[in-house]
Amino acid sequence: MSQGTHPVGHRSAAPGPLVSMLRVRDLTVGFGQPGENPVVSGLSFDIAPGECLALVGESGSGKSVTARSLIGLAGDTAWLEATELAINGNDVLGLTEGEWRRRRGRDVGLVLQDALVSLDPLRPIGREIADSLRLHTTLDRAARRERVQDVLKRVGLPDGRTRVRQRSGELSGGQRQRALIAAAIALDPPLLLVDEPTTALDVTVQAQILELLESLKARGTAILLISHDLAVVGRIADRIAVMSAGRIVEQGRTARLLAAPRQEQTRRMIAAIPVDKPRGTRLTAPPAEASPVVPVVALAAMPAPGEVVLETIGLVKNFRQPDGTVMSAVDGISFQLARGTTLGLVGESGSGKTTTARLLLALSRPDAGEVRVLGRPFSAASERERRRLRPELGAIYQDALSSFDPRLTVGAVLRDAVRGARRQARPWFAGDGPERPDLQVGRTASGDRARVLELLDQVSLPSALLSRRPLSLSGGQRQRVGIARALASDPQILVCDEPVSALDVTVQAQVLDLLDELQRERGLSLLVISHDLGVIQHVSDRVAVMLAGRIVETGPTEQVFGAPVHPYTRSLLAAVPRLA
Amino acid sequence: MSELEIQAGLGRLERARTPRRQIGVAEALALAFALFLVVAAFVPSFVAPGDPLAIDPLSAFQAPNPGHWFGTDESGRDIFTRVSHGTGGSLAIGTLATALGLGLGILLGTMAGMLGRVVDFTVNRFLEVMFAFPGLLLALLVILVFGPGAQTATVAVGLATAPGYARIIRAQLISVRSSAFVEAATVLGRGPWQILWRHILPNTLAPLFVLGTLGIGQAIVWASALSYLGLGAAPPAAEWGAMLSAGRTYITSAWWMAFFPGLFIVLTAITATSLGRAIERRLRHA
Amino acid sequence: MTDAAAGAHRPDGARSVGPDRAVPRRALRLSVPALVAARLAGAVFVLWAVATITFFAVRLIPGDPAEAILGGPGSQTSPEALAAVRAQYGLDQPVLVQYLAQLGRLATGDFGRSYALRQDVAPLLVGQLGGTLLLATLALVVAWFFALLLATWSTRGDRLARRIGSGLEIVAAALPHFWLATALIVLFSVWLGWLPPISTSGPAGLVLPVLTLAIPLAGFLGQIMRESLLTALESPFVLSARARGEGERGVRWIHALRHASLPAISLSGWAFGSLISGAVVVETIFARPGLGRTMLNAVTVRDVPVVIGVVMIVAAGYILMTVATDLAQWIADPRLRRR
Amino acid sequence: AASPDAVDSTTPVKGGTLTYASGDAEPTCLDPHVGGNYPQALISTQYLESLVSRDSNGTIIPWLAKSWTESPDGLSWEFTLKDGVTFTDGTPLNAAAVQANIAHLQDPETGSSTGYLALAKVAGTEAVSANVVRVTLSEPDSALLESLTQPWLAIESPAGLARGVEENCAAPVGTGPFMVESWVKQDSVVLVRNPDYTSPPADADHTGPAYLAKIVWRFIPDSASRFAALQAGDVDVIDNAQPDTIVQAEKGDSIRHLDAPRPGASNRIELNSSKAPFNDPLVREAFIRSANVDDAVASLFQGTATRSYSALSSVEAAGISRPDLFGYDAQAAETLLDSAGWTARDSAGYRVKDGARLTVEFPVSTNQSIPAEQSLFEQIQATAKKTGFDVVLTPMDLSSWYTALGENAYDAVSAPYTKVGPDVLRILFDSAGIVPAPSGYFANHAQVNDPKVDTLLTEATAVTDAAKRASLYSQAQNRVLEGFYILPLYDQQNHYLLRSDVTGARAMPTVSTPTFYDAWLPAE
Ligand SMILES: Nc1ncnc2c1ncn2[C@@H]1O[C@H](COP(=O)(O)OP(=O)(O)OP(=O)(O)O)[C@@H](O)[C@H]1O
Ligand SMILES: Nc1ncnc2c1ncn2[C@@H]1O[C@H](COP(=O)(O)OP(=O)(O)OP(=O)(O)O)[C@@H](O)[C@H]1O
Ligand SMILES: [Mg+2]
Ligand SMILES: [Mg+2]
Repeated sequence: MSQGTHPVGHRSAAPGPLVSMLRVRDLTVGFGQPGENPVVSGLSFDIAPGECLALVGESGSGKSVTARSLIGLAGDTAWLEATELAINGNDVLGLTEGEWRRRRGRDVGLVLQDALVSLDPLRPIGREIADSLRLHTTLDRAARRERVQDVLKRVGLPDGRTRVRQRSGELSGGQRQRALIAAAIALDPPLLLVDEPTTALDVTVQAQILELLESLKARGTAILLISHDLAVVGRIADRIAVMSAGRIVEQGRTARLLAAPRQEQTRRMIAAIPVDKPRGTRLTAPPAEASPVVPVVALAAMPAPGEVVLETIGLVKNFRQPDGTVMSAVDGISFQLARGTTLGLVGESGSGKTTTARLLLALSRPDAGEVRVLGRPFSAASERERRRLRPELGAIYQDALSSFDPRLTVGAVLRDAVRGARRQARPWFAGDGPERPDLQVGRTASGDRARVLELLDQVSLPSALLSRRPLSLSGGQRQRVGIARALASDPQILVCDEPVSALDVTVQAQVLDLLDELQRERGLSLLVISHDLGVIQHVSDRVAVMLAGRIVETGPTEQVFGAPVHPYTRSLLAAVPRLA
Repeated sequence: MSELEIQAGLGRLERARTPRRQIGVAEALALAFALFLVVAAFVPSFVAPGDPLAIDPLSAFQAPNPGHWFGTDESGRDIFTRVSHGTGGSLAIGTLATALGLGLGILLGTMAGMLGRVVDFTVNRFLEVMFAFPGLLLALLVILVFGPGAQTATVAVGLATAPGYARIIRAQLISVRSSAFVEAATVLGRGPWQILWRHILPNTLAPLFVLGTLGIGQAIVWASALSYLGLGAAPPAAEWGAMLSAGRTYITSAWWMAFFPGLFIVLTAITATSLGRAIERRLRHA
Repeated sequence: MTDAAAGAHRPDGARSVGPDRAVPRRALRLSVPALVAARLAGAVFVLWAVATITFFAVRLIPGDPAEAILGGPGSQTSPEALAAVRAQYGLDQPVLVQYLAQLGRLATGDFGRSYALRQDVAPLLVGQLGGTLLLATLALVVAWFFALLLATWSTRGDRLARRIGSGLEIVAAALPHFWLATALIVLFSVWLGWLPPISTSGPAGLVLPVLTLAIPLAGFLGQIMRESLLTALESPFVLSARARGEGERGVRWIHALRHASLPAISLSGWAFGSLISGAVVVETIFARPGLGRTMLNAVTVRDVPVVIGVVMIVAAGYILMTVATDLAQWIADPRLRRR
Repeated sequence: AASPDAVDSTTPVKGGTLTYASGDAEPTCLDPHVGGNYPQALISTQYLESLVSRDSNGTIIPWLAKSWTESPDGLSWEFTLKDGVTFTDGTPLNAAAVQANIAHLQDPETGSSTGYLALAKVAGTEAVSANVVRVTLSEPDSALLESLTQPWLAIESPAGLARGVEENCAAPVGTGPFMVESWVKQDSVVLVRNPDYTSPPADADHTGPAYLAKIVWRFIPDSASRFAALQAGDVDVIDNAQPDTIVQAEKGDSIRHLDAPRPGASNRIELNSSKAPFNDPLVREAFIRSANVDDAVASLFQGTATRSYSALSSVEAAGISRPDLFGYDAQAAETLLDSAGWTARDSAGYRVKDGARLTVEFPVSTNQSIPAEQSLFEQIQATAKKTGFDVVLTPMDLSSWYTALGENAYDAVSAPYTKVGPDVLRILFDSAGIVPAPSGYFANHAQVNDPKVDTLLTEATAVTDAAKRASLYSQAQNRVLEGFYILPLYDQQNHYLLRSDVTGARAMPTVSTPTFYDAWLPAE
């Protein structure tokens, strides 16, 4: 294709001989001193027109850096080496900034990872989308406007007249993602780099985005799709490249790679996908045993479901909105959690899950209805009375970091929790509830320390972490500390609000396995809240599906997932990405 | 909004951008100057052995020279000696005014942040009213009532800065109080007093150190402004603002008389700002 | 894993986006009419409170106001004259009556009569207002200009430029008006002889006063703009724009500077107050007529009606300024309009 | 620099605007009858005129009155007014006008202080004819003519006065060479030429209207700004010039210095003899001997002021000077204090007696003392400390200062007093001046309560014979000086700096205010 002009709709004709739209050989990128500490090393791959290559790998493996390097935006401090780097047959190694600028948006488009903040919140999206037209074409205003309408229609955001005047803040997450893609494809670049286009989205929206990418592929655009989630990309990628620590460890056609992974890393990633993995299946390889799957034994070890430990009756929570109207975030929710079982609460963003969790933990007061813990009134009690029941109710949060006092070390956090638990082990409850010998251990400082170490051990963390602050820990480690803290009072119930959604799939797998293990060992009752159907399906005995503050469907997991009744549940399930 | 709130906000903003780092050149200089100020404040004769009030009419109006680094004033007093000996007074005014402002700020801020909606509302309205008096105007009003002088200037500056402190403290308190870790402590069954003591107070008060540092520089500048307007400390006291004000009369013939006291005011303000920011960074990264 | 990396996968996308968090800002969450009504009520309240505080504070001033009216202490006043003045100014009434009368007068825009200047306060202050407003407005504009210039320059180049920029800003922000004015006069009037050291009728006389007020303010605004400019320049939406082929200039002017100016806009209410404080000093040094100098003079001769008048006008100005600031923010930042 | 009276010989140019920058406070009223302070005198000299004036030799000369006679008993004076003089509002100057002015000054409603005091002995007025006015006195007043030269007793249009205090304050109407055109508060007063001017004083250089078309009278309180403005050419004349700027100006050619010390009292420190420690003459003398004034004046005023050893200004012919009494002698001071019983010293080195420190409370009015003078006090403080005096300088605004004085809460104070003629001695040292007026004001700050002095001063006012009068005043002065009630410093400083292209400006020999009647600027 010629360099200068760039006719619209250029790829309607079938691609001739198999040319490579993107050709990368031995790409090495790093930051700081050239040659030192590369974060991407020796990457080689090709993408043909109309082909989709998926780059997958855990967080920090260098996927985004690769994408940015391919468009010349690795950053001021970055250095880059490659034996070959060609887009559409043109060498782009060593282009000046000016030359790059002329190519960006025209020869290659990039859709950034953070869709929600990748559109200028102060500019109407119409302008953002028209940017590349303004920069690379001589089209006048009216023509540009027309093109923008076209593109919006293609990404499924019609009624453009008003749409173009909206700003990113007025759009939902999915709409923003589509607007961002629209901005990238406004000039129909033959190569599109898409970085994590679905991470922040609900399953249903996620499905729509993937569809959109497929349609682009059909038009002949070469796509580099980046994700940490194999299940997502499995659907549209022609080939998959698995990255780990800056290198491609395995590359191959999608079906082949998923069916017969050759590398350990790939196998681990596939195993970590919770979707369709039965309850009790380990998502990570157990440290000792070789066999990864021990479902039957695990299930057998589960304590028999017993009495109801946590119960909500007609919970309602209303919020007054800025415009004065009242909206019900939680609108009459009733469910029961039986001892030793897991209840999964699933729903899309904004359906009221977190609000429910806060009501359960009595962090906010219900406008109607009641929460009962171990058969006693909880939400209706005074905070003084409630405090006696609190040790029975642990909580794990999505954002573990902010749930720790920034001044305290891990050791201090856990010591606080242990001491608090001990203080609340009052006599009146001793005869009332189950025996709590563990709480009587260590009325002394050394006893506390022993208990802290025991907790760390339970969540498989080394004691070296005790003097660190949560800020300096990895996400998985933080979440484990959070779990250890919740376990300090040896609770009977754990409320987990999005316990893994901030985590990488592989780390997510570790945490889910840990929760599962703890449940088996201690007969914990779990309430797991998530927007991720895969996670819910994997961990729950029973499932409740929330929509706009109500539970629209509830039942045993197999039943809800196997034979959904409510249309909303069905649409949710249909959208869940699965491995082929 | 007050200068203090802006400074504090900037410190936080900068912290978000700047990763942890070693002591920079600027910080080292600020630290050195701060050290000098402290020594000069407590043992002025160590820095400048002379008598700040000793006159020598025959060597008046000398430009800076090896014998008098900063020159001499109209009565032949050595300006370096006076500036050094004035450090104590100027810092005292700055510190006391800051202490007063901070104290009032803590009182108001804590009341607003802890005592429920009615108090919060009342205090907030009160602060709004105070903010409608630009700082110097409020200080002038105080001086109008209590008459000029160093003490009044201190009180005036303290009162004028208090609303800024109060608002920062209130905001900090509210943000800490509604933070996830306080909720987590509630879920762990911690009582309100325990939470207050263990989490809310330490996290609210830690930034006060930073505020105080930033505030001292600001208070010194304000007090000097009042002295400059003839409403603060009186000559021949070796107070920087008063010296500057006196020196301004001779600005066309003896620029050094106004320049050096002014320089010390500016340097002190810069030092306080840099140190405040540095402490803020360090606190966050500790 | 760093803090930022952890945030990357949050489904709610709740990552802090720099510029708008830069400086605490009052949330604007009401609809426009409700907002206007609330603001109006707030303004009336603040004015009332300011008047009340000033009225009672002024009662604490030692000395007999009647004597002040008759030419200040040291003048030869007869008891009859004092009594006559007390009656004329209502000073013989109970405090509460005087207070209510004062409120009543203020409500009708009657600020009373100056003790020292023998003139009605309202026309006097209206006459002085223009000078101060001109000074403050010009200073604000010039400060914005300097701040923008410095912020854009220092974020363009290398680390050194950044250091120099931030150093200049910190120094500028720390410069007290009274010292800066002196330095400017010595430099530009005495040594170089370029500019008049006092206000003259021509525009040249405005240069130094405006610079005196603008430089420290520019220091503050510049620091804020530079930090938020840097944050904006590193934000994903700027990277997106670059990925579309946007050049350096486009990135700055179309995206980053707008974000950088938001926190600075929100500071303009504060800037107004600081400019008024500065005006007290600047108007005295440069012999400019204006509210600041009037206030200072009134304070030194205890001219109570003028003090109350200035305080009321400044408070009203401050309120107007905060409303204007909010409005400007509301216009500049569409994110405030939804919610 | 050229000497002020070296008038250029070229022909005066008509027209032009002169800008005057005053460092004094802006008057609150442009009518000097109301109140009556120096800032008012400065500006009103340009548009108001008095009945008589004084030449540089101290002789009373005609102005609005072309002649006058005194009755033998000294209780009645007749003034014959110039013919054909009209006020700028068209009102004719006549006997009735003078009567109206005296009545205005004596009316308590006017609130005159200086003029009111000067007319204390005036019992009544009478129009002898249209052009002759008779003033009757309750007792003889040898200072009457001197008083009448002062701008605070200038004659204004009766129609103008009738407009009421408010309007008259904004724009008084006189017979002077200029008229008040407008007044922007806190900024400037604009004066324009009176085209029909006919009444210059006898010592003026020309007749007819003034040369200048306009005077812009600005208020620039900051001395540095004021001088910088003069240097920059933004203003033509400044007053209250600081010593250092005078020295600086005298080095070049572009600025001229006009030194015009004020009449009346010299600048002095008054020692409060009514209470300890200065009720003891030995301690007063010790203080005076311990103060090194000469060195201070030399360093601070850099040659622009001369040391005074007199109670009166050097422009007053009646003043006597006693250098023998006021020399610096630390040794003598020590001896004096020892003999006064202040023998012990405390840890800080101050003298103590009966457990009390030898403290001198010295309130300083910041409005009335120029910075150099405040520095002078600081230097006196420093030298007196060596002898063992603890001088506590307290700068105060005017009203606090008056309050401190009224409460007798001072041991030493310096207060300027400007008045034409030696009669000022009576105001300053007559025991009647100790009793405060209803407002708390009094002028005898040294609280000299000496019947001998009182008698001498009372006699002097009643004597018309010049030689007799001079002798009485000199006796009184000697008594005061020998009693060590005051420490004379120097003349009341009054320095003007003019751009050298301003020709013909001079200071009135009355109270040394500048007059621009003869002044002109070169053509553009
Ligand atoms: N500008 C930069 N300077 C220094 N290091 C960087 C920079 N950008 C990225 N890195 C480092 O490069 C590595 C790869 O980062 P990259 O963003 O490509 O990961 P990723 O695979 O996209 O991860 P994620 O799934 O979390 O998005 C990380 O260790 C990161 O810290
Ligand atoms: N404190 C509050 N004030 C006003 N509205 C609120 C408040 N908390 C939640 N809401 C609203 O209630 C609704 C439910 O919020 P909630 O956080 O429970 O949803 P969620 O299901 O947890 O969503 P997500 O998956 O995004 O976390 C949302 O529309 C939210 O805006
Ligand atoms: Mg990435
Ligand atoms: Mg949620």
